Amino acid sequence: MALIEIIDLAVDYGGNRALQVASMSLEQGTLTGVVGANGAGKSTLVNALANWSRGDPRVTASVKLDGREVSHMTSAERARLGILLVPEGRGVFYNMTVEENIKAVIAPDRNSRCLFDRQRVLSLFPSLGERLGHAGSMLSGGERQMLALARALLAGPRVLLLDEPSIGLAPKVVTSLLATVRQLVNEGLTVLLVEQNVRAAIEVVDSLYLFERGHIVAHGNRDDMKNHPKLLEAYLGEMKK
Amino acid sequence: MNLSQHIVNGLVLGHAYALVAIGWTLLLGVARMVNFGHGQFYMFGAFMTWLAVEKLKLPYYVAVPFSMCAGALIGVLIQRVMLKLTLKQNLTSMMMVTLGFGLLIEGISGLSFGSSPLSIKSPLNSIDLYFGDVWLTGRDVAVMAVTIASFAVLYWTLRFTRLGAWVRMVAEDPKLAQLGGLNVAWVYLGVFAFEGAAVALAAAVVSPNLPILTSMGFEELIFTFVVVILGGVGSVLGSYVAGVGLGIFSALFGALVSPAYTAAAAFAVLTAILVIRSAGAGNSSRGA
Amino acid sequence: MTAPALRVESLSVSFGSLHALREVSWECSGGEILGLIGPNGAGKSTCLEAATNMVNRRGRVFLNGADITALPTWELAPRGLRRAFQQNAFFGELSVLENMTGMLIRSQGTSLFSSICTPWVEAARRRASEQRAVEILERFSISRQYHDIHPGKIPYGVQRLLSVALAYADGAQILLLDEPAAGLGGEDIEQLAILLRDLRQEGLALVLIEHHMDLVMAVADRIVVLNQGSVLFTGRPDEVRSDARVVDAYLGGVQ
Amino acid sequence: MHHHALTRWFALACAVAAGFFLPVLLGGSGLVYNTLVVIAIFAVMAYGVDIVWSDLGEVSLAHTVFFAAGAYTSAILSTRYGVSAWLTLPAAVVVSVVLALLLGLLTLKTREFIFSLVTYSAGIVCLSIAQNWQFLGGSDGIVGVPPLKLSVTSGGAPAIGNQAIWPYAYVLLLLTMYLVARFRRSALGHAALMVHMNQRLATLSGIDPRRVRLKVFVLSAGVTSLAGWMYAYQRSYVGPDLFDTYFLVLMLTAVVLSGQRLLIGPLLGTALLMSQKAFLSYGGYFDKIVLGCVLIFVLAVYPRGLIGLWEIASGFFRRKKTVNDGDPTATPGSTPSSGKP
Amino acid sequence: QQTVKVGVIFPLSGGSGPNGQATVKAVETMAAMINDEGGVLGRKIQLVVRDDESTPAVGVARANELVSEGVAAVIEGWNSPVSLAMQPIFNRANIFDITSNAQADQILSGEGNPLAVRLNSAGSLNGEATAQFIKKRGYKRLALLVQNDVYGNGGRASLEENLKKLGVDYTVVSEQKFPITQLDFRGVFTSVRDAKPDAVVFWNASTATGVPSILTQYRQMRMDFPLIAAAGVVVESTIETVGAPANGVLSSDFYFAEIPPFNAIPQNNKFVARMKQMHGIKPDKYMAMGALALQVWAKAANETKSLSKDVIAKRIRGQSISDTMLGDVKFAANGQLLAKFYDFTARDGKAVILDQPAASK
Ligand SMILES: Nc1ncnc2c1ncn2[C@@H]1O[C@H](COP(=O)(O)OP(=O)(O)OP(=O)(O)O)[C@@H](O)[C@H]1O
Ligand SMILES: Nc1ncnc2c1ncn2[C@@H]1O[C@H](COP(=O)(O)OP(=O)(O)OP(=O)(O)O)[C@@H](O)[C@H]1O
Ligand SMILES: [Mg+2]
Ligand SMILES: [Mg+2]
Repeated sequence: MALIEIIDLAVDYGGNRALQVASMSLEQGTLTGVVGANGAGKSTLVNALANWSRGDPRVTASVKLDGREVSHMTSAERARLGILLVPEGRGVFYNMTVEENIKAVIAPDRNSRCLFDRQRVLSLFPSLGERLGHAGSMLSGGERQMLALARALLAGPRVLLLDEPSIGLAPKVVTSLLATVRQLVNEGLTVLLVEQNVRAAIEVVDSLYLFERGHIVAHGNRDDMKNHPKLLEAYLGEMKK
Repeated sequence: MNLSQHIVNGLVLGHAYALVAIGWTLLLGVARMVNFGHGQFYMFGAFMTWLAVEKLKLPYYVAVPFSMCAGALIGVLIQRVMLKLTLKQNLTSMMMVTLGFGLLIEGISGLSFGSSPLSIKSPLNSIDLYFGDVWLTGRDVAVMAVTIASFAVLYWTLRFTRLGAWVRMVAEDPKLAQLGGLNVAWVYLGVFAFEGAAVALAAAVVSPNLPILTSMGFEELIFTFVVVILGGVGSVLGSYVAGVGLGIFSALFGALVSPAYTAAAAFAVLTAILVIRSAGAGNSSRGA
Repeated sequence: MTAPALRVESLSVSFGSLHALREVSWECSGGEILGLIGPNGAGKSTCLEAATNMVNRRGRVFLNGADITALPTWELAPRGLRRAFQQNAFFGELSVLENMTGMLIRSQGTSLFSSICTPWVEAARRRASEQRAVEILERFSISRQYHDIHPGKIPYGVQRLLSVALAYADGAQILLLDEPAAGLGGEDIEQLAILLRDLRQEGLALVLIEHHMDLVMAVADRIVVLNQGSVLFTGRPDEVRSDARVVDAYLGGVQ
Repeated sequence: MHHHALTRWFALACAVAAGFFLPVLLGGSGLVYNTLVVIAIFAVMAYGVDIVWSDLGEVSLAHTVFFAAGAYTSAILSTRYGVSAWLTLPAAVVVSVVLALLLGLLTLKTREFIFSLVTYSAGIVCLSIAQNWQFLGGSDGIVGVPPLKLSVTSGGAPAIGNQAIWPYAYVLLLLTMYLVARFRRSALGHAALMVHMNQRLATLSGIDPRRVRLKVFVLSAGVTSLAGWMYAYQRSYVGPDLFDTYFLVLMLTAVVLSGQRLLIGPLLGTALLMSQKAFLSYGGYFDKIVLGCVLIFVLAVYPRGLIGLWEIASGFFRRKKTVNDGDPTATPGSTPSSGKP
Repeated sequence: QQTVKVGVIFPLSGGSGPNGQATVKAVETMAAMINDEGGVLGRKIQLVVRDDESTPAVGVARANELVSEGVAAVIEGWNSPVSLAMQPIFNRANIFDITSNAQADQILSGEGNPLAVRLNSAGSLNGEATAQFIKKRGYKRLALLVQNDVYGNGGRASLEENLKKLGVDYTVVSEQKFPITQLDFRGVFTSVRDAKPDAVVFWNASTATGVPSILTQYRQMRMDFPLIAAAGVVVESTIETVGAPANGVLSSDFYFAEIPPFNAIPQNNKFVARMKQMHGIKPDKYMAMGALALQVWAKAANETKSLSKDVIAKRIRGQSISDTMLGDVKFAANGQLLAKFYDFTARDGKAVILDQPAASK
């Protein structure tokens, strides 16, 4: 059965509906992609799964983590269960050093889940190892994304929700980052990946959802989606000179 | 003149300042919160001690933890009421709400304890120690010892345990801290419990030997403010040094110039230091 | 030939021990889009900080040939040198429209004195500047539905456009943009590209920091590649793609 | 639309007229007059703080100094040199503006708590100067300030007693409110707000933050000194207590009580506080409890309390605000603008 | 038959609250006594009590309340600034206003109230009493602890003036100024000890906290120079509340409840008895001044058959009133009560008169 099951998810911001999903599910050990134009509701989706937001949305949904209802739980409780979100934008603490950012992570309740320890993570992101003493505010965009990801991994994820991790990253870093994510998935992690950079994302995902104005308009495994007309014209096409 | 005695007086005074301010050090310095009821917390702690000693007939050494518990309780209570505000991290209204609680505490204790001065009988007060021509009481020694101990504990906790990191996470970005699985509300409550207990401890140790009034407390707030900011917001050791420095300055200024203008002089110096320091701070980029 | 709109000469910035910029020089003329790319932490944003005198830096900055190194930041906007931040920066509690009118006060605001003595004049000027603000916003295709809500609550794509619009405000000669396309996708990028092109048409000098290669390659006339604080390469887009060092340091893999 | 504007002006006019006759409507007893006069004066005092706090986002604790400066200036000039009120007015303003200029330059680079603390220490220092300088009457202050005499002709009766002062106080209040309203419409007002919400962006739009801060601070000092000027005549005694926490707490609470950047706010706050003290006061402790509870309730339990009520009552005093806007006391800029790295 | 309203304004809360409350009790007692004897102009006295919170602004508000209440006279005055702020209001409202305790000279300057009357002795009177005291005991090297405000500095000035007048060749070996808020005098005493004075004189108006602190800390630090409280600083109640540490403190004052010659004054004995019966406390000088204020006003009113401010004020200022708590009392032309001082000290928690009248007026 699916690790995460979402039924009748609806999110409103001050009365107007931002997201409406009848049902969606994530299989254990798969990498699911979510793409869509700006304002399509991608962040809203992952935030809703973590029951988290910087705004104040009204969320109604039934979310199950392998069979267990978690809808009533706060974001903190869900995090401790292993539903870990790496949010859009600011994901690290600026006033704390990389070292402290890492140290402050709350290890999971059940060690069985903890497939990442400090060494492991630092070997994944060597550039962090070199900057342990630097304050989060001093990191450049890329370094921050890595740190955010590292914190999520250390917290012992069962499901990892990545909201546009590639933003502001150099193309080279993007490819390696996505490669890393793919590798983690192959090791049994479950990941929901929100991406604008479809061309890069489509290479690594197992299946892909396409959102428009808060609704799923297309869904399928990688190969089907690769030549899905909507994607082709909006995202995978060449840019006009 | 007996300089050494003046310096000892200064040391005692300074440690008292530092001890009263330790709660705020954590509050403003680390957790980015404020409590303008601080002075009334102090007053409350003192009267709890008095209550325990004079009315409940508890020994002084039991009265101290008693008033600490009372202080912690008040702290938690207040934080609970304004949790929403705290989560918004809206310092301005936090300031006014805590001010409100201060007034409330003062009003209630005024009605219940009256406005006559009371005094706490502490066995430490009757212990006199003489080193050459320098004189100090057991209470003075206690003040210094407790201060040093408390600062050591706080410093160690913030530096070497996760607690410190958590408090700072919450201080910087509560929303993000939640994503780390942290129960933000608990951290806030904890911080205020510490503030309450710490200031009560300060009151219990410092206030014996001086008359206590329900209307006192304002100076405590101000000097706390001075100590924390002078020490450089966020630095525990800084606060300690600032407190002791302030004490010695006051004592020596009182001895060499005049006790009449100590406060004014202290604030003048403070202004100078702050202005110079902030003038140094250039425009920092990043994280607009 | 006339002096370039903006020229920076051997800019150096260091944060403590870290040298974020080392002797970086480049120039950008009117009607040109200069792409500024490079790995994360290469010093691109710092370049803009330095050019607009928002960090302590060494080196010199020239505006149309005039040395403006010593000018404080707030003197630059009136001279037509404007920029947008990598981080979305707005006046959080003001509506989108008020954000824009705010950026216009230097030219369209009313002095306290005349606001007191001749309120009707103030009212007229206010209406005028709101009119102007609406025009600017719509020119940057920020539709009216967003004008009255907080910037934080409009879709991210629109937010990026807004920060470009705020930077441009009532006209600029040189516009420095820091990753305007970050987090944009599909149509939004197309739209941005169009916008950039016709700003260039106007004769603006545009400096564009971007990690979004499609965009840069599509619109940039020249590209400067920074790496570890110093210039690695300068040239036309097609040259950049084929330069081994750039591919190795930045683009990576197969492009 | 246009018709609407017309009705607004009409309503405004009515409100102003009603305000003037308020003491009569309330029975016109000496107590009523006194209360309303001090409300008017203290409100003016509070507006000074309001400008700095709401628009510049800094909490100045030095405004008691400007208040006292205004009062002392007019007291000294009128008692010792028999200067007329027409001249003490500008003198009072000038003195406090100069003080503000000095303090403003001093605190130019300080922010938030540092700013508050420095301004507070300025207050302390000035207090102890006032207490010790015989020229300022020392700790006992200056007695025998003559009643306010603002007749245009050389003749005309002095305003003895609150009933006579009321018209002046009321006019002063109206002028102040007009000034504040116009300030918020002026370039300076907008600039202040921008510097407050996002200094970097403001700077890039061509605003010099320090100039703005200084200007606004000085302006606010001038406003507050007006209150001091009239208070000296109304109380006819000026003492170091003017620097005291009583006035400090009063102006701060008055501003925060009914939310910020709301023109009527400080007046509303002052009115509430003073009326409570005057009409349902049961001694110092009780008043403290009441004030405390009000603060807690308004801010913590029901943040949109007074504002909410006020909005229901009427909307048109309000500065143009945006739709579905957060709670009024929220410090602008504290809301993280949704940013991606 | 209606009553005569008399306003009473003292600090009832905050630091000086206790003094104010006690003084009000004394006034109530006196009101009861007067009412038993037929009241004023055949009408009963009804007190209207208000709390000035030691804050001029509040005092002013309260004063206006009393005016609206239509009081015939007002007894006020603990903190000088508060009195100074309230005077003009009663003056404008043409209400007779008598200041019981506040000591500022300006109260009698006539600017706030041309017809002021004040009971508690102030400035020069106290200075003279203390000077006499010092002369008699031949202290030469003086250490002066001066509360740094008009009260303290003024008192100190008039002391030196009077010492010179009396031809005492003294030297001030140590002068310590301190703010009224000061509670910790260790530094001060440390300096004083170095100066080795014959005697230490101190002025401190904070009777509730400051004075007890000085007395206790002085003993605690084992200071063994004679400690002289300037006239009027230490009263019986202070001695009794402070207890043992107060023993040995020297001062002079002009009212004591139960020691000769005061226990020979019938009115005083009645008052003290009634005070104990009504409130169970022994009145001290401050309380007595409150009561005396009411008594003096009542007598003047009854004699002149009038409640008019001018009439009563004229009857009191520069005149004498007979058969009061202090026997027959004289008033100076400026409205100041002229009192007779007695030197006293504290022995096992009680005030003891040392010898016969010091300053005789
Ligand atoms: N805090 C908020 N208040 C009001 N509306 C909001 C808020 N946050 C998002 N919205 C609205 O919800 C819709 C979906 O926003 P969301 O951020 O999920 O889009 P997205 O797919 O993540 O876009 P992007 O790719 O730019 O991140 C948008 O129309 C946006 O305007
Ligand atoms: N205020 C600062 N204090 C200390 N170091 C800083 C500061 N700002 C930037 N840096 C460092 O300077 C280097 C350059 O930063 P910069 O932001 O210019 O990189 P960038 O090229 O913009 O990277 P990105 O493409 O990720 O935004 C980085 O290594 C960063 O850590
Ligand atoms: Mg998003
Ligand atoms: Mg950058």
